[in-house]
Amino acid sequence: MVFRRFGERIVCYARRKSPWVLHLDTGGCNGCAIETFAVLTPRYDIERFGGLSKANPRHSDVLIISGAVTKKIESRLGRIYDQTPEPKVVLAVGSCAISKGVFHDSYNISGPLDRIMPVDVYVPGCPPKPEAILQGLIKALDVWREKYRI
Amino acid sequence: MIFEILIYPGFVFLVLASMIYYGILRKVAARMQSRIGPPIWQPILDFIKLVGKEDLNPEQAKAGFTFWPFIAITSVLIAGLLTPIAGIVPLSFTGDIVVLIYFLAFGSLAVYLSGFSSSNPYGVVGSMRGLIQMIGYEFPFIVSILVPVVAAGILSPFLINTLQVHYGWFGFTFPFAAIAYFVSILAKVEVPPFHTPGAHQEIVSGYSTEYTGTRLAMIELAHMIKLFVLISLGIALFFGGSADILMFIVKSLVLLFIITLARVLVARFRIDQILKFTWFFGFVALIDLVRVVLIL
Amino acid sequence: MRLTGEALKNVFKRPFTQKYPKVKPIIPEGLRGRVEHDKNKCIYCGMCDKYCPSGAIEVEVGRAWRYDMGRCLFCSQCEEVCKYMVRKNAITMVMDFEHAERKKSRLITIHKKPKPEK
Amino acid sequence: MKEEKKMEKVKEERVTYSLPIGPQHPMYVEAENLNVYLDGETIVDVDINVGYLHRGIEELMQRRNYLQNIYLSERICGICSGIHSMTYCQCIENLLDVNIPERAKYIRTMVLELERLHSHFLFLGVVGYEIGMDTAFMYAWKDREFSMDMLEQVSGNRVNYAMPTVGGVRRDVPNHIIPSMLKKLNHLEKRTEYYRKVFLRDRTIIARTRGLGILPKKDVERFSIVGPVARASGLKIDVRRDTPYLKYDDLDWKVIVEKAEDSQSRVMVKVLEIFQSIKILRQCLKKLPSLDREIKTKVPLVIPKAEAIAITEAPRGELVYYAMSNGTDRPERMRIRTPSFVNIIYSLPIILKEQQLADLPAIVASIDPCFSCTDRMTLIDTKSGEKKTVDETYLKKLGERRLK
Ligand code: SF4
Ligand code: SF4
Ligand code: SF4
Ligand code: SF4
Ligand code: SF4
Ligand code: SF4
Ligand code: SF4
Ligand code: SF4
Repeated sequence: MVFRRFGERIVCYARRKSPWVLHLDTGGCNGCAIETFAVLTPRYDIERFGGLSKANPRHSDVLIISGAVTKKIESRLGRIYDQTPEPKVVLAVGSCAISKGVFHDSYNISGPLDRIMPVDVYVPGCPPKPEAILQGLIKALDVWREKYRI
Repeated sequence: MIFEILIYPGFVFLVLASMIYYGILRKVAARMQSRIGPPIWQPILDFIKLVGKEDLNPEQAKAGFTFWPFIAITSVLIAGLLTPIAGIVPLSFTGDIVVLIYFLAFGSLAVYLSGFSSSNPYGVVGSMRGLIQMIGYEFPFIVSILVPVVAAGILSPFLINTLQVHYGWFGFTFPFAAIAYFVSILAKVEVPPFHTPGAHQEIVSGYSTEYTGTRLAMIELAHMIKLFVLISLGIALFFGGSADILMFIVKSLVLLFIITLARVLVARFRIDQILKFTWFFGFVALIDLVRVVLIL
Repeated sequence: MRLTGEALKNVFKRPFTQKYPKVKPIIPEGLRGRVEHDKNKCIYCGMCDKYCPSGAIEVEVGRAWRYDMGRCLFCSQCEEVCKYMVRKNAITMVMDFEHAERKKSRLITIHKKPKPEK
Repeated sequence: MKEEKKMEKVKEERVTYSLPIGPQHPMYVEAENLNVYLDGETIVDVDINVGYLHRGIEELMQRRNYLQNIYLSERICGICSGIHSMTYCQCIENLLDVNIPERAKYIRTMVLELERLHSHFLFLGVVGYEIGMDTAFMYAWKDREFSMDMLEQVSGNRVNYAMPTVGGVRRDVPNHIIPSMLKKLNHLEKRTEYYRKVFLRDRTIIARTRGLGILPKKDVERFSIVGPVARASGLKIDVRRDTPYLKYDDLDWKVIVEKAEDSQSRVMVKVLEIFQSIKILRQCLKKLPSLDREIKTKVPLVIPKAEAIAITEAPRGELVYYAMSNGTDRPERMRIRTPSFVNIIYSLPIILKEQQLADLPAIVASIDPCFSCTDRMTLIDTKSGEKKTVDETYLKKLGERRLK
């Protein structure tokens, strides 16, 4: 029992120290996509938190989703969510993903993101600065601690 | 004996050391790219995390999807037991260098078979590329290993190691073979320019595309152990051998640094370019082999 | 292999990375961070609502002002409108950027028109 | 026709399997779908399936007023957002027939060139990334941060600058930031020289770019491909020189043309254009302090019935905005023709044919695909090539009248 708890703690710690991210743009302006990409680069360097960009839903733990969800990509998005193994967190980056942003009255948008999948952290901004995305990520990792610690 | 096989320099040591080495590689690579990079124990954290994750079974997966990763890790671990690390080999018998070559090759093969068994198009393409690449690198690998073996006239890497410690570096006597061996290390552990089977930008994650959780952890770990084993084998066969831990650490870190440089500095080869490149080095190594045979 | 020199130099140089959560980045002057609304200066005329490109601001004319940061584009059009068209200066852009929240509702600000003091 | 049928049949026989790339794929950040038909590792054909990012922007524009549309047009795309909003504003100014202050012109030119800088550095990084050389990606994006810093300094945001407004610009560039910007430009120039050498000489990069993805000049002309992609095939077109807007005819710079028609020349065009951008920026910054402080002319927000067009050179080629007003504060019709659409739809099948799958990312990256603005127009009938040319000359005539 004690060992089990201890083991769980270690796994939980490791999880928070090794977030592999998947980023997907679901029909925004690309601005958030670029800023999320910038998070990988030397100035922001997500790898110092152990993060890696995996681009493969089966390998990732954190889904960073930007863009107002278009009708065409909606079903794909659901599939990507299902393909990601538990435990996972979802970050909605940018006002498009949070509430459809400028595209709120468009005919081809079926978002916002939280209609399609549960979202854990909202990062407003259009686009948010890379620092803000990092802050969102750090917050999301704290979500983990609460959600999966027994 | 049990202690040697399980703890030092056996399984546990192998696993931890290879993870740390891989972590150092990642850290140094990050520094070369002007980033801070992960802590050097990052692969351990990754491994624990992956083990604690959900295992997804794709519908289209074929038989073997579950066990190939474990076979891969087992065979590279056994290969590790046959390799002299800092002058100690937990398992040693005559003829073990041949067995070692087979186990290393089988470790790679099992990884590629796991890609085939996942039936994912990316996985299949990745594995196919892996197999083609294998045709490329096994040739220089085997030829270059044969050079010190024939020169010393013994099959045990442990004895070659000791021989080198006393009589000087085989790397100096047979520079071509040493270079070919180094190139085949790069190809075997899929460090750039040979990271074609897992080419991120073309085929997502190659053979490991469908893998999650523990099985993915096994594939990644097999990869790291392979790197460590090949470095130690290289030291034992070419780079002066290692009688004590300090010498081993220094030599292996220098080798690791050069591998990191390759990882950072070059672009990916196409599969046909890989074949040309590796076979070129295979023939380069043959020069040394011919020399050895003629001299003897 | 042309990058060799640069890579080797970088190993011994300080990394370019900002240590973000510990060290806050230098923010250039005039960064458009977030809309701040002064409920006493505002006359609840609804001009900012009319010109907001994304509908992040909704004004119940004469009664209440509602701002949804999750929809805002941080374009400062509302600031401009309030400043130059209405001449009230009730909206300013604040220079902070760390807005990540766990609950969507926390991104919304609602200001009711204060009761006139007698 | 018979020939085509035969081709079709040959193709069918050769294709051993098809590989879907996207909509979620590491090759590009945007969601897009390429269906690649392969014979072993050789590409036989590609199908491009766009539309994942379609947001109906032109329709949305008809429902918003002219000021709101600035920010909407900016969000057609986050990479060259500046050029979109500037062209939009220019188009509306043409509708109104107003002239903007000199200082505003300089500031707009400056922001556009800064954007070209950041966009080209981004491109260099992406090419490095696609050929499997992460370090080149890291270095290019590290230096890109300097241009992002400048943009942030000037406009207050890193992406989506919200700089122009109808009748001028919204923010002034204060004199005290000019020295620090010049310093950053010097640094960038040094770095660009370095990248020029790297992309020209590095053996592994050459192996993956030189002689690959050939786009012949005659195909460029036939499909009216624009921008750096066309210039890399030896066609000397640049809207900045052909129909100058803003201050481009007063400034000293030149059009970069490369003749090799392959991936590497497309990269080199962009590298050399960075030098030109830096040159233009220096001239702007030098000129700026001596100009009048006025940055905006007053414009009415209700626009009488008219039609207008604006043509500009986006980092990736010619961008056309067409607007029609109807006497209210909303446009009756907006139409946008973006560079990436032609560049992607027409050139991808040509340059990918008979190449290796392993070269696909590098080749695709070399035409700098970005789908945000492409997807806005997936409903257009692409077959009516003839009609389009007619349209264009007509529009050009209209535009020249307006631009004069
Ligand atoms: S939130 Fe803004 S920057 Fe991000 S994708 Fe949407 S429109 Fe673009
Ligand atoms: S325009 Fe200014 S005064 Fe009018 S409602 Fe908006 S904030 Fe208040
Ligand atoms: S900053 Fe722009 S989007 Fe945000 S509330 Fe103001 S006008 Fe609306
Ligand atoms: S005077 Fe100004 S604030 Fe008042 S209603 Fe007219 S436009 Fe609005
Ligand atoms: S491109 Fe045409 S169909 Fe598509 S949104 Fe615009 S107006 Fe509508
Ligand atoms: S050409 Fe590319 S970068 Fe420019 S607006 Fe279009 S999608 Fe964006
Ligand atoms: S072409 Fe017609 S059917 Fe198709 S999307 Fe447009 S309006 Fe709908
Ligand atoms: S060219 Fe023809 S089909 Fe295309 S937008 Fe114009 S009128 Fe419509």
